[in-house]
Amino acid sequence: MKESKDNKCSSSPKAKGKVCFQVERCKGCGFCIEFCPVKVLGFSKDYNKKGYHFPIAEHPDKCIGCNMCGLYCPDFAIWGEKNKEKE
Amino acid sequence: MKESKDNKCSSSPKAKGKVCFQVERCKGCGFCIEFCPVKVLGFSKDYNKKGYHFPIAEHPDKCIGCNMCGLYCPDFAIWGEKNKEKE
Amino acid sequence: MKSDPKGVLTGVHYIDGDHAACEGALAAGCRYVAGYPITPSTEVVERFAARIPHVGGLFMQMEDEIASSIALQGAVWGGAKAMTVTSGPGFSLMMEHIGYAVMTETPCVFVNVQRGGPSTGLPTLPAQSDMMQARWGSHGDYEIIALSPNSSQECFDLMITAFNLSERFRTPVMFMMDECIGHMTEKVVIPKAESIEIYNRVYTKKKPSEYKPYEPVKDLIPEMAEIGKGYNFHVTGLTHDEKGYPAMNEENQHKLVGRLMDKIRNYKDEIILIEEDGIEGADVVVMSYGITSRIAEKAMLDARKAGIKVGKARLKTVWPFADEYVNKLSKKVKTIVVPELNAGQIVREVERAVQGNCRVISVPHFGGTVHKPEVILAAIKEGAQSGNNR
Amino acid sequence: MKSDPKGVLTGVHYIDGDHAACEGALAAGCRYVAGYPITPSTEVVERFAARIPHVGGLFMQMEDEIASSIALQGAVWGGAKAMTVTSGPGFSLMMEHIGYAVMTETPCVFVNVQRGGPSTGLPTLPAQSDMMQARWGSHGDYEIIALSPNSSQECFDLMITAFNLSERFRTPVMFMMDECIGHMTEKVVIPKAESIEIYNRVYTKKKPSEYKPYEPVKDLIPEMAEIGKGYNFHVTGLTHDEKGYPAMNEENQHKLVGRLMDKIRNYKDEIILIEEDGIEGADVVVMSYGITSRIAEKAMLDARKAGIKVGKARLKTVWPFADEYVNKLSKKVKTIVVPELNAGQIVREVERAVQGNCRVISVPHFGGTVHKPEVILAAIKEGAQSGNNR
Amino acid sequence: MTEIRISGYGGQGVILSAMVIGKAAALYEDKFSSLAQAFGPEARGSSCSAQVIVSDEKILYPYLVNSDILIAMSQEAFRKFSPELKAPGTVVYESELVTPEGLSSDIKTFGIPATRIAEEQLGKSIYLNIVMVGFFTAVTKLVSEDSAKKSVQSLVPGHTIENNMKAFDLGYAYGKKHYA
Amino acid sequence: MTEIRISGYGGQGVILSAMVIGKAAALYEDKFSSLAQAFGPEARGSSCSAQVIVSDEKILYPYLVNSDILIAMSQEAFRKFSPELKAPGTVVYESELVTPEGLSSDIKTFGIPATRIAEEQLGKSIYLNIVMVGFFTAVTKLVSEDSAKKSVQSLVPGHTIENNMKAFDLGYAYGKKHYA
Amino acid sequence: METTGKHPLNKYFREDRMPHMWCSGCGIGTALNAFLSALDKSGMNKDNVSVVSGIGCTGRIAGYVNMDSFHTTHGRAIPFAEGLKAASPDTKVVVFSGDGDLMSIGGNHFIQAGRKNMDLMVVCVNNLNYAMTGGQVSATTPKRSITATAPYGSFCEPFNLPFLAEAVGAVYVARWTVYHVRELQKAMSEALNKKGFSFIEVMSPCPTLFERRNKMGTALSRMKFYKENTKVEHGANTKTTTIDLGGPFTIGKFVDIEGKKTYLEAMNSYYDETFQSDDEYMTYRGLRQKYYEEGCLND
Amino acid sequence: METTGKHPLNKYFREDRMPHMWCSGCGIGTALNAFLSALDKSGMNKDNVSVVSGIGCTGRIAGYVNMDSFHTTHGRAIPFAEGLKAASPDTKVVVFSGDGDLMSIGGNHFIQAGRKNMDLMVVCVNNLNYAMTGGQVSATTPKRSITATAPYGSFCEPFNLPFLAEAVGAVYVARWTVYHVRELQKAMSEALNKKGFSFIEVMSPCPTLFERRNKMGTALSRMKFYKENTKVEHGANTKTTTIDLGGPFTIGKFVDIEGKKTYLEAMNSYYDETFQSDDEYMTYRGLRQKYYEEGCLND
Ligand SMILES: Cc1ncc(C[n+]2csc(CCOP(=O)(O)OP(=O)(O)O)c2C)c(N)n1
Ligand SMILES: Cc1ncc(C[n+]2csc(CCOP(=O)(O)OP(=O)(O)O)c2C)c(N)n1
Ligand code: SF4
Ligand code: SF4
Ligand code: SF4
Ligand code: SF4
Ligand code: SF4
Ligand code: SF4
Ligand SMILES: [Mg+2]
Ligand SMILES: [Mg+2]
Repeated sequence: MKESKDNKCSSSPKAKGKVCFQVERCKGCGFCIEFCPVKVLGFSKDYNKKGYHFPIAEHPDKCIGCNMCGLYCPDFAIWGEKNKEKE
Repeated sequence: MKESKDNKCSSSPKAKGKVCFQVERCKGCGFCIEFCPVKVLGFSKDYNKKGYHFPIAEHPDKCIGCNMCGLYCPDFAIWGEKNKEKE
Repeated sequence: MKSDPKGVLTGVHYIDGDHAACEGALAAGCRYVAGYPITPSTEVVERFAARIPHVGGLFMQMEDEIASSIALQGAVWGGAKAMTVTSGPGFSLMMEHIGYAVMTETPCVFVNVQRGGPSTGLPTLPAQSDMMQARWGSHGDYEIIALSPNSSQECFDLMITAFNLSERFRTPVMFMMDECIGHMTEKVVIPKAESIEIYNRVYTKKKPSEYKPYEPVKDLIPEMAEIGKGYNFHVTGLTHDEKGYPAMNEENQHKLVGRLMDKIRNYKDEIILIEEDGIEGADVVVMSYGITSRIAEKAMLDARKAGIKVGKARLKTVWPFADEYVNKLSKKVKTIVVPELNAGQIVREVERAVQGNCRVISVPHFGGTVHKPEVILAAIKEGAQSGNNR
Repeated sequence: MKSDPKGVLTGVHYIDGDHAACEGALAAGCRYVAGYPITPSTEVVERFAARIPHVGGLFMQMEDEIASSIALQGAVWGGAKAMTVTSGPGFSLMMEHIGYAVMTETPCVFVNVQRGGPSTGLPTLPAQSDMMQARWGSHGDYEIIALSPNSSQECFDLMITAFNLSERFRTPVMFMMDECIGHMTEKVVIPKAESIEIYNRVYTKKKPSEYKPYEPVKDLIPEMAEIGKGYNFHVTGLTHDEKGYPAMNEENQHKLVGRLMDKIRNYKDEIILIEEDGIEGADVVVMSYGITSRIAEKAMLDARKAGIKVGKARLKTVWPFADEYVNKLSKKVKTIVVPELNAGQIVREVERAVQGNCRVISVPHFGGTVHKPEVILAAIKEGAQSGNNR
Repeated sequence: MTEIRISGYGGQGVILSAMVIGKAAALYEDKFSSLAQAFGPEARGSSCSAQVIVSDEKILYPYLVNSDILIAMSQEAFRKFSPELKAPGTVVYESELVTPEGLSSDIKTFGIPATRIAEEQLGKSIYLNIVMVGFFTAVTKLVSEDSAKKSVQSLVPGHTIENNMKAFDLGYAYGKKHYA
Repeated sequence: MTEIRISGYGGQGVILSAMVIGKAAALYEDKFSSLAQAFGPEARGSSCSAQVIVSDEKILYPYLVNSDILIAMSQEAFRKFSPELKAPGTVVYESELVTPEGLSSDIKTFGIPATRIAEEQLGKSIYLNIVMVGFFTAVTKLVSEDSAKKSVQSLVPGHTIENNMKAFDLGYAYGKKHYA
Repeated sequence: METTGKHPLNKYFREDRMPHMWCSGCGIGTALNAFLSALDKSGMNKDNVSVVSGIGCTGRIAGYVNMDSFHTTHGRAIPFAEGLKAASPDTKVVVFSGDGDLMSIGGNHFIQAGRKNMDLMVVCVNNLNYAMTGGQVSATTPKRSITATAPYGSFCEPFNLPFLAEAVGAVYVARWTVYHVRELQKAMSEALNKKGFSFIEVMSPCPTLFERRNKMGTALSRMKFYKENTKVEHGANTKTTTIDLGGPFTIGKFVDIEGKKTYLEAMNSYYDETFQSDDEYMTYRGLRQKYYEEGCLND
Repeated sequence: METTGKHPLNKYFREDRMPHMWCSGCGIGTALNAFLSALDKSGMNKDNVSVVSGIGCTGRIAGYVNMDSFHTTHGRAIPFAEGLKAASPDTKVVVFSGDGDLMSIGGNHFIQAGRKNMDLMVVCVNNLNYAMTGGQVSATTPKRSITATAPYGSFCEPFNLPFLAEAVGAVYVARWTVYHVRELQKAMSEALNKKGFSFIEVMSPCPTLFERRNKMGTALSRMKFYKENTKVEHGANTKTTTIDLGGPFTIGKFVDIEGKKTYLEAMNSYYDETFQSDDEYMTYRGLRQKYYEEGCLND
């Protein structure tokens, strides 16, 4: 199985959680951005290889790791995690 | 079309109606006999060509020509008619 | 009889085979389609759905292909010219009712835009692998008519022929396209209505008392009665007598099924359409149909450039198969080359008809795309060298 | 592997072909039937429904033949040996899923007790007119195995072969009976379980990480994985690669469909069963199958009495067709006589294989009863007189 | 080879009698036998028939061509099937339901009031078919008494074996008595 | 014979541009032309392409073998289809979405910022495909301006004809200006 | 006794095919009788009525009625009828078939035609089994019933047909038994005069198979059972109209809705609204030759 | 930004087949996401869960889940699943398919499986059209919707799926939209733990076809629409759960019945009752090799 190497996570020491991305899977629907309860996310200026703008953590410190983004994403391109140490 | 020549009707001068038979169609289910409201009918001792006992008018004078027998018969082998002159 | 101008989109168009087939049907007088979407045939019904409210008629999308394949027959008995349209998996579902149409002598057209199989296979890619199914897919003995166009233009033209043959012989006609033809856009010239010949349904003029629905009247074919006119006719898929009544015994079976087959077999000359080129004096003849015939033609032209005496015989009518034609041909040539977009289906018929008289080279291809012309060319070359009575 | 004694009704019985076929299936290890009643096949499922609670397994009467023909495949993937049973109209409805079984390499058995067709035809009377349908009825290219028993005993014996072949080659097997065989009661000897050879499913022993569901392992055949064991395998009717994933292009089509056909074509010798008698030195050979082979045998015996050198070649395996066998035969005899309870189906294959080497006489019959022996005898006589290289 | 037509109307147990005869020959004697039913949906509820062929050789042709023996349990059946009888031939009939008529002289006839016997001696007319079989066995000797009885035993439901055996014996005895 | 690949991503109107070119050649010039679409459900929402063949003779082989001209409206499409280009050959590309790279020297390239032109001059980026067609017409001269315009007119919905004609003209003019 | 004329319904059936194939006491004949009587009373011209059947004992009805009649394939009477009606909207199209045909194999056609409110009168003779093939379990067979393919008794819930018919949108739903000849005749009359998808379930004995296997006696005793064990409840909640083996059940007219547009009415009114001119859309009236004759077909 | 592990659901789908084929904003991905999340939370061993799909965009789900999975034929996921479940009763069998697949061509299988209470979890992604083939009208398409085969708008009543599911006897019926991810996940969890015929309708945008043709904007705007135009009403009367084009609709858990025997439970209990000894009937447990191994197969 091909292991994606493009996973990235936000890491803000203050944040309750972090949000992770596998941008090459993203198709730019914007669900994650719209439905993040604390508005952590915004669109990148860049395109991924498929030509879509993907989400980036514009306010990583706000992230509560609730994984709403992860639940909404139709493409399994994003997910949130709670920061253990923060709780 | 083959015209059946075996039609027979009861004819009782006193009766309100008459009951008619096309016995070769009969399969002897007994519906007509059972459900004649005034119990005009009974089974013949004879068999028709198919080997069934068919109904006969045992009490033709009672017949009211209501055609219940006709409505029940699954084989279109019997029917009742009102006697015009009697009404 | 001429075509009803309402359905004829006279003019020059740039449309694909699916659209052209739809226009052909409309020009032929088809006013009812029962269908169910399936790639790569869907465009035919989509166009019909868009066109028919303006022409006067109905498109009914049914719940499945089974319903489609019988609703269309209901419509025919109700007075319509009708077709249904599908591809492989849907065609498989229609098999029972192709038999019903044969048995009840219901004139109608089944369109199959072939894609790669078996099963779901290659939904969007071409094949010609339902050709034997078109002949043998329903249970029981029967003959069938199957036509195969090789261009958008012919999707139009031959569709009219399909409807005409269906009415002429009171039989379902299989219109066997393929994904490539269905989805290839080309110029299509649609003539004026008055120059389109239509074979209209023959309704009996007899009185009801004299009429027998399944009594052969002309060329072994019974006349239809119009619904609602007091004929009180009966239609059944059971073996029936001339009255149309169930009559289930060997004798009636022999009479009925024999007639159903003969009414096609005896009129092969009228039904079989073959496009020939350079047959006289040819060493090799390429026999093909549908999209493959275009690649075959290219290969033929290349072979001629290489000095080979090669001709073509393109089957516009695939069924009934041109046995006699092929048999005659086999006595004149070294080799018959049969490229098909399948594992070798019609080539079996060629082999059967050839009876060892000449060599037969099958050029199979499982589909997904078309042949490379070089492959057919190689077969032609091989056929030109060897061959003749082995 | 030996048969599971639970399903084996060891003893001597007086039962008809339908019942015997059911017992054959039980002896073969069949423990799941999805079916739908239809004359003249219904007795098979009726017996199964009565027997299976005691044997351990399931009969599920589905809502139609379509559901039956796919439920049985679900059961196979769930671990069962399974069959479905039908006749003409139902067989037509199963066509889509015969293709699915081919494509997904699902071992299973389809029983067709043939009756007169086309359409509803002659529901209670015999025919052999679905023989070509068994080969060609589903869309796309494929090869199929079809067996045809000619007695109650053989309904039992050959059914075991059918299941064994289906497992051996991971392919659906068509068990082509006819109404006459299905409804004729005769003596049937059912042996002890330990003397019944069973070919059991080959489940992979590989680790999930090493396993590819459609990678040919032996004789072009991939191994199955058991459900629920972590193989996480995928099954699709789309053209797929060795992982079982959809892979829709010419290359995979070629590889997959080619292999599916070759896994049968290359093992014809193992699959084709022919019963011969008096072939050596014969002028005429009668080639037949199913019920017709019994009438043919009677005609043969009569012909021998009349001094004709006649042999028989009875096809227990009708598909794949014995091309090579027939071709060889055609070089040794004057005439091959092919009586069938249809308009002439398998005779086409004979003609194809014969390639003009000898005469072929078709003795068709549209069904409703069997041939008169005299008719076949007349053909034998004719064949003995004329024939050989025409 | 002996070709036998067993006929009557639906509900008389025609098929079972045929099964008994066929099975007796095939399993309990050293013979071949095959049984074919006449099917046909148009036949619902009317006459019913079966064909049994008994032979010393393998049976190839599955249908009866001309019957050597006709077992008739209804007049309609008799009328329908007597023309197919060979001469010489045999008719075994239910004597209160069938009046043999129009037969050529070399056809032997054996009658038994099987329905009445069944009704009077066993309390149920449904055993008439096995009475007929017992009678048939006695008068035709096509299969042995022993084989026929084994066959009856193997074919009828457990709780009816006793009565069926009695029925057979009654028919058999009647045959022995009247046609010995 | 000229083989043309038109490519981009879904929603750019790739098929319509192909239709315009093909129809112009087939109906409004004395040529043969055929158009084939690349189908495939895996392609949902990703790249999209069409093939047009223009020829003086009847077209037999339905697919493009090697393209003479590649119209590329996305980088992905360019990457996918540039390898099939003949040399010499031509690339017509949307210059803000595509950067031609790795081409052999005998391939001519013509770029136009069609999306921006459409957006800025017509208010809607969806006209980019017709801008591309106008530009293509100007730089390749495969079909005449007149034929191409007739074709556009016949293919776009009535209420968009005006804008589409403008789009064509903009593209055409851009071509004439920059590559005349 | 005097010799007299014909059975009053003679002209409605094919006399030359009598006697019909059904067994003694089979309820199908009585159901047909009720239909023909209703038709006779309706004053409709029978030439404008077509009967479409599937395959089964009930399916043979099409072969006996002296009307344009279609004996189609198993389960497919409804879609055939849909096509027939579509092409010839003036024809009253009556689907007459069995429970197996309409509700087992044909279930999807039934629910989809109901959903679309196809203008069909559907009569289902429910004899609780597949009779023609020898009495197998059907989608209406009550639990515990013995049938040929459920030899130890069925253990599946059967459909409650009036409920299903109502659920899919039938505008008329009634259930009667063949004992209730007058009511059945009336229901048939009502359905004959109803536009849209109407449904009548006719409970009917199959003495040869179902009643025999389930030890329910003769057809006649079953008729008496119907008489004694049914409760007429017009407008009953169809959730309550289930049928248990040997148990009492509810009969009556359950649904009778007015004003719901049929498929073709919905199409015509929708298109009339959508398209402005007659040029774009002419009200659809059918495809029989006569429409063409009036129109532009140069015939 | 730090590099990290995998998507928490990675093991549930075939990573080597990602990205999947669905369009940007297609709701099928989110529906699958909810299912996999529920499965993850359930603690079930995914090896004991099988996914069966028909053909369609939704049907492709079977190809993406990393479980034993079956991409069957169009409309036939349910009967395949019935066979699978019958042979392997320990497997949790989940049917995941589209509205066209399950409710148009597959309608009969749906109602019959519901009637028999087959132990299947059926998830229908309802995007109101046949997406895979280019967006044609389906049995759930609301009136007036534009589709490829109803280019001027549909004029037929669509099915109200929760109502139909309840009518045929489903023991669990819920409807959510892909906007309602948490609730949807919960419903999936409940259905995963439910025995018998359970049904979840997932309303989902098909932005490429349905929303585009009907000028409903992007997938995102459709998600917002779902948010604003749905009313949660658990236990709602399913007669009221109809869906109009562009109108508000009801969502929630409508049916959740306990104690109804599944097909196999009914069979086992009926046969256990009918047959006296183990010799006559052994409780049926399936046909997977392991049962044989324990038993008498001399393997
Ligand atoms: C495709 C197909 N499958 C099966 C059959 C066999 N068949 C004929 S009638 C019938 C069932 C009839 O049952 P029902 O509709 O209830 O009618 P009934 O005979 O009870 O009146 C079946 C299964 C068939 N003719 N065609
Ligand atoms: C027998 C058959 N008929 C038709 C098709 C074509 N087909 C494939 S998917 C589909 C409809 C899919 O619609 P739906 O189930 O709603 O799934 P969606 O694509 O909307 O998710 C159709 C008609 C087919 N594959 N097989
Ligand atoms: S929800 Fe997923 S696909 Fe959509 S924008 Fe966010 S990461 Fe991309
Ligand atoms: S995990 Fe929650 S808070 Fe963090 S980005 Fe995702 S949705 Fe927003
Ligand atoms: S109802 Fe008819 S068939 Fe029955 S007994 Fe009376 S006349 Fe005979
Ligand atoms: S007409 Fe009425 S009263 Fe007279 S016999 Fe018939 S049912 Fe009895
Ligand atoms: S079998 Fe049953 S339904 Fe068929 S005719 Fe006889 S009684 Fe009627
Ligand atoms: S076409 Fe529609 S359903 Fe299919 S993947 Fe695209 S958005 Fe999803
Ligand atoms: Mg029934
Ligand atoms: Mg959908």
